[in-house]
Parts: sequence; C-alpha cells; structure tokens
Amino acid sequence: MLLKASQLTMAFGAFKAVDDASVAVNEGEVLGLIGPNGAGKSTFFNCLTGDLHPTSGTVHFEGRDVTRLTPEQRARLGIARTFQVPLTFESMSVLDNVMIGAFLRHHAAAAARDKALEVIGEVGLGGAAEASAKSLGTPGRKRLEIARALASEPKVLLLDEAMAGLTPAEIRAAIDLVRQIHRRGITLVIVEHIMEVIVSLADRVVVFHQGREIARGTPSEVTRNELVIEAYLGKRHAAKLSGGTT
Amino acid sequence: MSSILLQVIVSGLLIGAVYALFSSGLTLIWGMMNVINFAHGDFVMLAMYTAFLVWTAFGGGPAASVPIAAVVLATIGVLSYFLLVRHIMRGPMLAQIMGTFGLALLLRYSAFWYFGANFKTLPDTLLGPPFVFGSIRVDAPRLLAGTIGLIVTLSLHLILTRTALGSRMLAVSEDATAAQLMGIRPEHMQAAAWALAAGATGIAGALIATFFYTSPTVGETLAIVAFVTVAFGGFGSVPGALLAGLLIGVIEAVSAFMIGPVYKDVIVYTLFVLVLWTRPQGLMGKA
Amino acid sequence: MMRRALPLLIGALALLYPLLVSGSAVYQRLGALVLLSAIGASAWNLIGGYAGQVSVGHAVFFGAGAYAALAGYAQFGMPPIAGAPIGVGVAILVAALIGVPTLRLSGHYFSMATIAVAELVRVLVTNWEWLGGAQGISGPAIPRTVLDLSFTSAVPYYYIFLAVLVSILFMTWRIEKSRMGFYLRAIKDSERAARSLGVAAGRYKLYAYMLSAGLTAVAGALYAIMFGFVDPESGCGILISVKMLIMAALGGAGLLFGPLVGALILVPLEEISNSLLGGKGAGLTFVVYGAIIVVIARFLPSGLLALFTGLRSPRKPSATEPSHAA
Amino acid sequence: MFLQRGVVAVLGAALLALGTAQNGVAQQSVRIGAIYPLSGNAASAGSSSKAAIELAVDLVNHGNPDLKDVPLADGKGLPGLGGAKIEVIFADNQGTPAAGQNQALRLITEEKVVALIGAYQSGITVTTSAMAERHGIPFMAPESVAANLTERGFKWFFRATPVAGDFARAYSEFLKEQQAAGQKTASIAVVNENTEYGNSVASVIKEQFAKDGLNISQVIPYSANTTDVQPQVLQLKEKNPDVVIFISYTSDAILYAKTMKDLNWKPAIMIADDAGFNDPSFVATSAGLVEGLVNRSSFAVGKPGSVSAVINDLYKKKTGNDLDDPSARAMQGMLILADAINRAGSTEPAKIQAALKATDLKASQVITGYNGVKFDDKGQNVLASSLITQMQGGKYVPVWPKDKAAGELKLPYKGW
Repeated sequence: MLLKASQLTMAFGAFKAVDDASVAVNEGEVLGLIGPNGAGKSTFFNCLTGDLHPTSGTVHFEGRDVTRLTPEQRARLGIARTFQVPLTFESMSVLDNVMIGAFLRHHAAAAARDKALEVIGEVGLGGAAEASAKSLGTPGRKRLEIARALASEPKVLLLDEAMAGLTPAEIRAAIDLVRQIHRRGITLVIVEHIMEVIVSLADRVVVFHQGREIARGTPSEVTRNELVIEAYLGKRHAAKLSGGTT
Repeated sequence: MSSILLQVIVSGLLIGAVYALFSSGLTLIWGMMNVINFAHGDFVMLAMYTAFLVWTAFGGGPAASVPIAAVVLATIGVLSYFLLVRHIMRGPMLAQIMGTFGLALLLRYSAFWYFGANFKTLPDTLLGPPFVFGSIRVDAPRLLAGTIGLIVTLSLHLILTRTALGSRMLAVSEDATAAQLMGIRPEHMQAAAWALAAGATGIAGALIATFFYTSPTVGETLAIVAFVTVAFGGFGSVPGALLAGLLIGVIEAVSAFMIGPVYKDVIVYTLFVLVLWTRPQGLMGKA
Repeated sequence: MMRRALPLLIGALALLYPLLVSGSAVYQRLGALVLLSAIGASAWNLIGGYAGQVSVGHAVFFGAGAYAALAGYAQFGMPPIAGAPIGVGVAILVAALIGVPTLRLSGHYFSMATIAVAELVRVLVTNWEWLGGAQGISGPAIPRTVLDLSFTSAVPYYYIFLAVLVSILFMTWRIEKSRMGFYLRAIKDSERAARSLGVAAGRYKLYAYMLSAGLTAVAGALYAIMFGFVDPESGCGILISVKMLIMAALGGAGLLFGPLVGALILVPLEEISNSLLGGKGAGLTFVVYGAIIVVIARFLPSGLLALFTGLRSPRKPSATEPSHAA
Repeated sequence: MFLQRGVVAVLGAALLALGTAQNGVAQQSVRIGAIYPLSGNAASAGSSSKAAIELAVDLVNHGNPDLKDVPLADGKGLPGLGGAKIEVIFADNQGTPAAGQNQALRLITEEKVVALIGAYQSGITVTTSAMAERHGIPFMAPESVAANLTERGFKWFFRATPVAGDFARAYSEFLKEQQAAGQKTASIAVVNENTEYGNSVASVIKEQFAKDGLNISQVIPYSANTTDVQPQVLQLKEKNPDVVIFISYTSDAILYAKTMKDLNWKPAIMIADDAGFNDPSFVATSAGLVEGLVNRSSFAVGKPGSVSAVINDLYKKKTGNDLDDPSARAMQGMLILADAINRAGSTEPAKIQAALKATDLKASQVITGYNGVKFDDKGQNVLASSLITQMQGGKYVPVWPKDKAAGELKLPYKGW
C-alpha cells in the first residue's frame, strides 16, 4: 500500500467535514474520490497532502506515519498535488514555474531547467515555455500545475478537480495526459465530480457523502449502488451515465 | 480601589474611546479594501485644522466643526480614492504603502506650508467645566469625544451590517467580480467606503482638536496608535477597533500609572505582538 | 551591441563618477549617499522584494549595525568598522528571534508585526543606557588612525560603498539564479503552491530574512561610520524602515537593480530639494518629495523598472545562459 | 537606454541646482550658514530661531539707534571688514543628524560660508559640528545643551549657551531661597521627557539636588510626543509633591497645562525647564492655564527701553510673537559670531577661530541674561547663566536673581 488514511476525522468546531474515513491507495492504481459538493472530499484530500492536519486518525505513506508532516515534507517523500483553483506562480514564466517543481530533486539550476523542459514537452506546453504563466488560459494553467507536480518526480499525484472548467474537447485531451502519466508508473488519486473522468480513468472509486464514505468499488459498481445514486448522483444523472454519454 | 486608580481607569476608557473613534475609519478601509492607509493620521490632522479654522472664522465649536470636518474629510477621502487609491489598490501591497505614504507627506507638508509649524489649540473653555462625580473628574471635551466615538463606531457597524449600502459594500469587499455580476458597481461602493471612513475620521479629528494640540506633524503621533488599534481589534472589524481602543486606552493608562509612562509603549507593543502571534486575525477579525 | 555597451557604460560611469564631479564635494557626497541608500534598499529587497514579505521594521537591523559600530568605539575604543561584524551577527540573531514567530503571519499582519517590533526595539534602546539611551552615541570625532574611516572627502566612502553594493548585488544575482531565488519568488506568488512542491517556505523565508537583516546591518554600520552618530530615532526610527521600502518599491521591488534605481531617483531628489527649498522653511521639500512618490505609485505601481521589463520580451533573466537559449 | 537617460537627467538637474545655488554669491557680504530644524517635529522652534537670527543680522547690517550698547548694532555692518554686510544662508536639518551633516557640507563647500551656527537638537549638532571641524570652519552652538558636545576635543566648536549644570545650580539656589522664605519644598517631583534633552537635564538636576540636600521624591520620565499625559498627572496627584519640575517639549507642555486643569491638581511651586514651556506656541495657547509658572530662561523682557525690551519689540513686529528663550540664544549666538568676525577683520576661518577664543563680552553687551561671553579651552561660554522668570498675566517676567528681576515673585502657583 502506497498511501493509507485510517479513521481520519477532520472537525471544524462542531462540524465534522470528514468523519472516520479510511482509504488506501495501492501502488500503481488510479483511485477516484467522488461525492457531491460539501461531501468532504476536498477536506479529505487536503489531509492527504498535509495542507490540513486531521483532528484524529492517521495518514501513512509507504508504511511511514506522515500525519504530522507538512506539505513540503510530504512532497519530498513523493506526494504531489494540483489545486482546484490553479495556483500558478503568476509573475513567472511557464518554465520557471515548472523549475520550482524540478528543483526538488535537482538542486543545480541547469539540471532543474533540463528536467523542467523535458516535462513541459511531455505535457504539451512545449511552445509556451517562455510565456508568462499569467498569459495562459484555464486549460493551460491546469496543465502547468500538472507539469510542475510531475517535475517534482512524485510517486503519487493527487489531482484536485483537474478537469473542472474545461470544455469536453479539453477534457478528452486532459484524460489522455493523465493516462500517459499513469503509464509512467505514477499512482494517481483523482478528486472529480465529472463522472466521465472517473469512469474512464479510475480503477477504484470511493464515494463520500456528508463527510463519510458511503460506497467503494469499481466505477461500474458504485454507479449502480443505490445509496450513491440517491445521495449523490440523483436519478437523472444515473440515467445519463448508463447511457454512456455526457 | 483607590479613587486615583479609578480615575486612571476612567481616563483610560475616555482616551480609549477616542482611539477607537479615530481608528474606525482606518479599519473600514483596511478591511474593505485591503489597503493600509499610511495617510490616515494626516486625515485626522486635516480634520483638526478644519476645526481650528471653523473656530477662528466664526467662533464655532464642535456643533459646527464636527459636521463641517466630516463633509470636508469625506470629500478629501473620495478625491483620494478616485485620484490615487483606485489605481494603486490593484497593484502590489508595496504600491499601496508607497502611494499612501507619499500622500501622507504631501498632506502633512501642505498643511505645514499653509498653517506654519506652530502648535494651535482651541480654547479650553469651549465646552465648559469638567463633570465631577465624587472624586472622579471627567473633562467635557473628552467626554464628548468618547461618547461620540461610541456613537460613530456603533453607527458605522450598523451601516455595514444592517443597511443595503453596507451589504453592498461588504459584497464588493468579499468578491468584487461577483458583486459586479449582481449589478453593484464596485467603484461606487469603494468610493462610498472612503467617504464613510474619511467622514468618520473627520468627526474624530474635529473632536480631538477640542482637547489636543494641532500641528502639521500631529498625525504621526496619532497614526501609530491607530495602526495598533486596528490590527489589535482585527482588520475591518469596527467593533474590534472599539474593543481594542478601549483596551489599549486602559492598559496604557494603568501601566503608565503603575509602572511608568516610558513603559506603556513597551507593554502595549508587546501585548500587540503577542496577540498577533496567537491570534493573527486580531481580537474580532475574521479568521 | 547595445546590450553589451550599456552595462559597460554604466559601470564606467559608476567608477568615474567622483572624478566627473570632482569640483563639487557635495555631489561626490551625494554619490556616496545614493550608494548607501541603495545598499540598505537592496538588503531589504531580498525579503521584501524577492520573497514578498513586506517588512516595515528593518530599522531594527539598520540600528543593530549602526549601534554596534559606535558602541564598540564608545565602550571599548574599537574602530567603528570592527563593530560592524558584531552588528551583522546581532542583526542575524535578532532576525531569527523575530522571524520565527512573525514570518508565520502573512501580508499586512506581517507588516504590522514588524512595525510593532521595531517600535518596541526603539523604545527599549531609548531606555538602554549602555547604548547611550536617548542621547545616542558618537563615533570618533577626530580620526585616530585611518582605520576609523573618518574622512573629510566623500570619495573614500563612495568607493567603499560601491564595493559593498557591487558585492551585495552580485550575491543577490547569484541567489536570483539559484534554487533559493526561484523558491523565494515562488513563495511570493503562492506560498501554498510552493509548499506543495517541496519548498520549505518557512525556512527559506527565515534564511532570506536573516540574510536581509545581516546586509541591512552592514548599511547601518556604514551609515554610522560616515555620519559618526546614531540615536534611537536615526538608528531605529520607523522612517528608516519606510525609506528602505519606498526606495526598493519605487525602482522595482524584487528586481536586482530596482533598489539602486529607486535610490538614484529619491536620494538626489531629497538632497537637492532640501538644498533648494529647505532653507525657506516652508516644508516645500516634502511637498515635492511626497508628490513625486504619489505620482510614481499612481502611474507605475510596480516601480520604474517595470517600465522596461514590461517592454522587453516576457523572457525571464533566468534564460540568459547561452547554452539554454531556446 | 532609458536608464541612461534617467541618470543623465538626474545629473543634469543636480548640476542645474548647483549652478543656481552659486549664482547668489555677493562679493561684499560675509556668509554664515545656519542649520535649523525647519521641517519635522521641531520645526516650530526652528522657524522661531530663524526669525531671531534674521533679526540679529538685520541689526548688524542696518542698525538700531536704541541699541547702542550692543556691539555692531550701529548699522555700519562689520567695520573690521570695511563695513561688509552679513548674509545668512539657512538650511533645514529636517530633524535628522544625516540631513544636518549633509547640509553642513553644502554650506561649507558650495555656499562658502565662513562659519556655521546651529543646529538646535544636540544630536544634530554632534554630526553637523563634526563636519565643520573636519573642514576647519568655526561652529557656534547657541542652544544645544548636551554635555558631551564640548568633550570631544574640537578646536572649532564654541557653545554660548548655559548647560544643564548651570540650570540645576540655578534651580537649587532658587528653591533654597524659597525654603528660607517659608515656602514648602519638602518633596520635589521631576517630570521629564525621555529623549536626550529631558534625560540629561533630569539627571543633572538629580545630582545637584542630592548634593544640596533637596529631596526629590518622585521622578517621572515619559516618552515625548505622547497621546495622553493623564497618567503622569495622576501619579503627581497621588503623591502630591510640593514642587514639580517639568522638562518637556511644546506638544507635551500644552497637554500638561490642559490636563492639570482638567484633573484639578497643582503643586505649590511649579517649575518648567524652558523648552516647550517657553515656545511662543505654548505661551499663545496655554498662558491662561499656567499663571505663576516659574520658568528658566536666558532671555526675559526687561523694563521698557532696555535692550531686551527693544529687541523683543522688533521681534514681535517681525513675527507677531514675543521673543522666546531658545530663539534669543540663537540670536545671541549670531551676534557673538558677528563680533568675532569683525574683530578678526578677515573671513579666514583660522582668524575667526582666534577671535572667538578671544571673545570677552560684558553682561551689558549681550541681549540675553548671560553674565557675558568668554569661551574656555573646550569652547564653552563660562559666563553663560540663566534667569528665573514667572508667568504673570500672560507674559514671562524675570523674577530671580534679584539684580536682574523686573517683577516680584508670587507664590504659591496659581495655575488657571
């Protein structure tokens, strides 16, 4: 097991955003986290990355307890992430953005630049390396975030709604990119509410509702699960999904 | 409790209410627009000179100078907003510090050029004799300033929380783009906030002039207190400024009396830094 | 051609400046004052410009340098320059003490905390008899040896300051090109994103803060050596902090030459307007000074140098090594 | 490219400024530089001193028939230099030691002044006079009292003003006389602002009083330019001393006067150490609150027709205010300089320095209450002395020592 959260609870005052959730991520798999807005999946996600420290429960990475580690310490161990609303370094060029990630494993500027240029090519931003991050649109920024994370050479990459705000064509391109990343042996955890993404990418899915896990299984299993349909998808969406189109 | 100590606390509360009064304008701007107005003390100074001019022109007391100073300062506030602040608030924080610091120098030395360096005061008999409650004495100008300080901070709070104007201004401060989609013109709301904040500062200055000296550099003396009060109370929180003002007033007075006046700043600054460390959002600021 | 000729020209101008104005002691001194201010502002630039942590309390470190230089003389008869390293050490130590708790704060809160700490230090120094208390301390009024660095002409100061400034700028340039420089800029843009990429933001901010503090102390020590006097207001006053910040911001914070450009504008402006208008005693010096700052903030909020970086290609200076030119 | 043009523009502007600054050089005049705080917190005092120095120069250049005893006040300029006129170049020290020193250099090298006078704040006098010393230009300090100024081994530094030790002795003698006359002086409080001026004066007073057996029961240092002085006044009210000595700048002096009335407390004898309490702003705003206040001054307006009265009238005509003590001392400093330059018969700094060392003015030849002017080896005027004045009907009247008094001392302190 690469990444394991056990009995994780995150309370803000009396409100429990995540309530006793246990999820394990196997090496090499693509795990989907889904749930309606406010289900607690983002909070759970941020507990995995270290942006939040859970009220109780533990997070283990490669068998090591990382519950109290900071985001930067986890990044060094090999956990990388993207943000729901892209947090690119706006005053820098695309190349410099990616170099920040590359510097984690390559301390010399020249080596970091080489690594960054390589990753930029891989994610298809090759033409824009010298452009300012500010000049990119939403798809570009999401891609830039993925490139930045990849440049840090992670073992697991956590994508927080990496497809939100993209057009269907852009989504298809993004899915290809994620598949390609997966093929390189990087484990993926994907938080999404676009079902198409989950269905086409995830090996396993965990469904959150009101801070609790309500179902888990393969995408096809959970989309047939009564609880999931009622709590989250709603009948209309379920019908759409079984039709196979969006 | 000895009657002297009680007098110390009463004096502290009164000066504290005044601190709250001249800090409420600053906290409004700071909280609503995320702009530190380094010229705030000089706004107070201009209001004090306005009060002085009102008195020399026709012998008018606070009844005349307070509304006049409020209008004059509100005008200056709106002008500053449209000519300067509107342009620097989207820039980096440094541009805001630079711009408002430059404005501070400009205002301070324009007053210097016009009024000269001499200290001015209003006659101390303007508001009549002090009130005496047993052994406690409360002088009229401070009592008036303290009372109006309470009224103004409370009204500002009510305007922000209970009126349509207030909720629009808050909407703009939360998310200007979203507010714009709802048909609110952010610039108008921000200009209104500056008018309101500077107007309140005008009231403060006119009242302070009744018991303080006025000089071109008096704003410097007052500004630091205002900054500390605002950060202490929580950026943007008018009730926070009130609470912090009263607290600072009493802490200053009691520590100056019990330990020594040179240490009152040490104690206030130390407390302030401790509050920032343990509660960066201030006493009543939003987390 | 132009790209190569311009730096050479500026370098030659900087080296020859005292000779070019050899007829005027005032303009030789002005050159030294510009460099001295540029040293302070460049030091501030490391934390305030590159890392984006707007300190309004650097007077503490400036004061540490200035006081160490003169206290060493007043208490032990050391040449002031010998106190400078002590000042740098004290500044770094104090920066660590202040930095650990305050650098956790963000934005305005950090700025406010630095103001408060600086005022606290000023009040404490005012009551600290060993440091001369409110009366301040003087340096060697009449130089005992050349080591006292007490010169009538400003030319030796000019070259000392030039050497220090060039060293600081070279160091800054090296940092800018290195991992640390990238990390600082990343922290400025988004601390959260930087941390997610393994940037130990707290540590890097602290390093930058300590380095900045140490270099600011150098500026303070040089100031004290040149002027031979420091008191709480001229060493630790809030105006010292604000001036460093304004100078860097005016030229372009976070840019290598920003502080120098700011100093090149503001120091002559200040000195010349004071010489021309100050004697009239109407405060006009500061009306002019304030107005120019306002106008620059209004029309060039990112500083004067942004004018040029904006016109240039979006290429960052990071790509100047020829082997990697795309 | 642009940068380059900017540099050239700045240099151009600088040279232009230099050019205009030098245009005003008149051949016949002796140029003296005066460095005072004309902006910043002390600007009020600085502008008063400026007016007083201008008046002194006017006396030398144009004369006044009523001032026959004052050297050079006969309007013939400087006879020793063929009737040359004095020209004063003022500079603003902006309240900072750095600006003071920068301006000193400018005055010496660009304006070619033959002597400097200033700089009000002691800390600025330190840096400014150091520049004069390096260039070998005489420096006259008419009002800076910090003790260390004359301890630096300077050869070009002259100080005309009495220093803290002189004031402390005056207070001590004055209070002992009052004690003998039956006034209560059992407990004495000292309230001092916490910068160089207040601290140094307070500590010297403490030493002197301890030596003379006067009991200081309470010392209250406070930070200058404070927002509130109520706690200090309440501390006094609690201990209720018989005598209070205030050492304060103008802003705080105004607040003390108001606050003591508000809190209804006054001592039997209230003494102010010059500074803020002598500022024309203070007298204009607060005289009615401090009737009977005892003050220290080196200048007090004597009987009509006396030198001090004539000068005060001239000053009042010029500025609308009475001549205050620090400004009178500045004026005196300028007159001493003028006298020395005249006797030197040269604008050569070394000759002026020698003439300053030989200065020997009698009490009748000075406009202040000094016993005369005579500099010791360190440059201190050994004949400098202080008068004790009292606020009577909105004006300070000299009341002590008896031979220089123009009015009767009235105790206890009345206040408002």
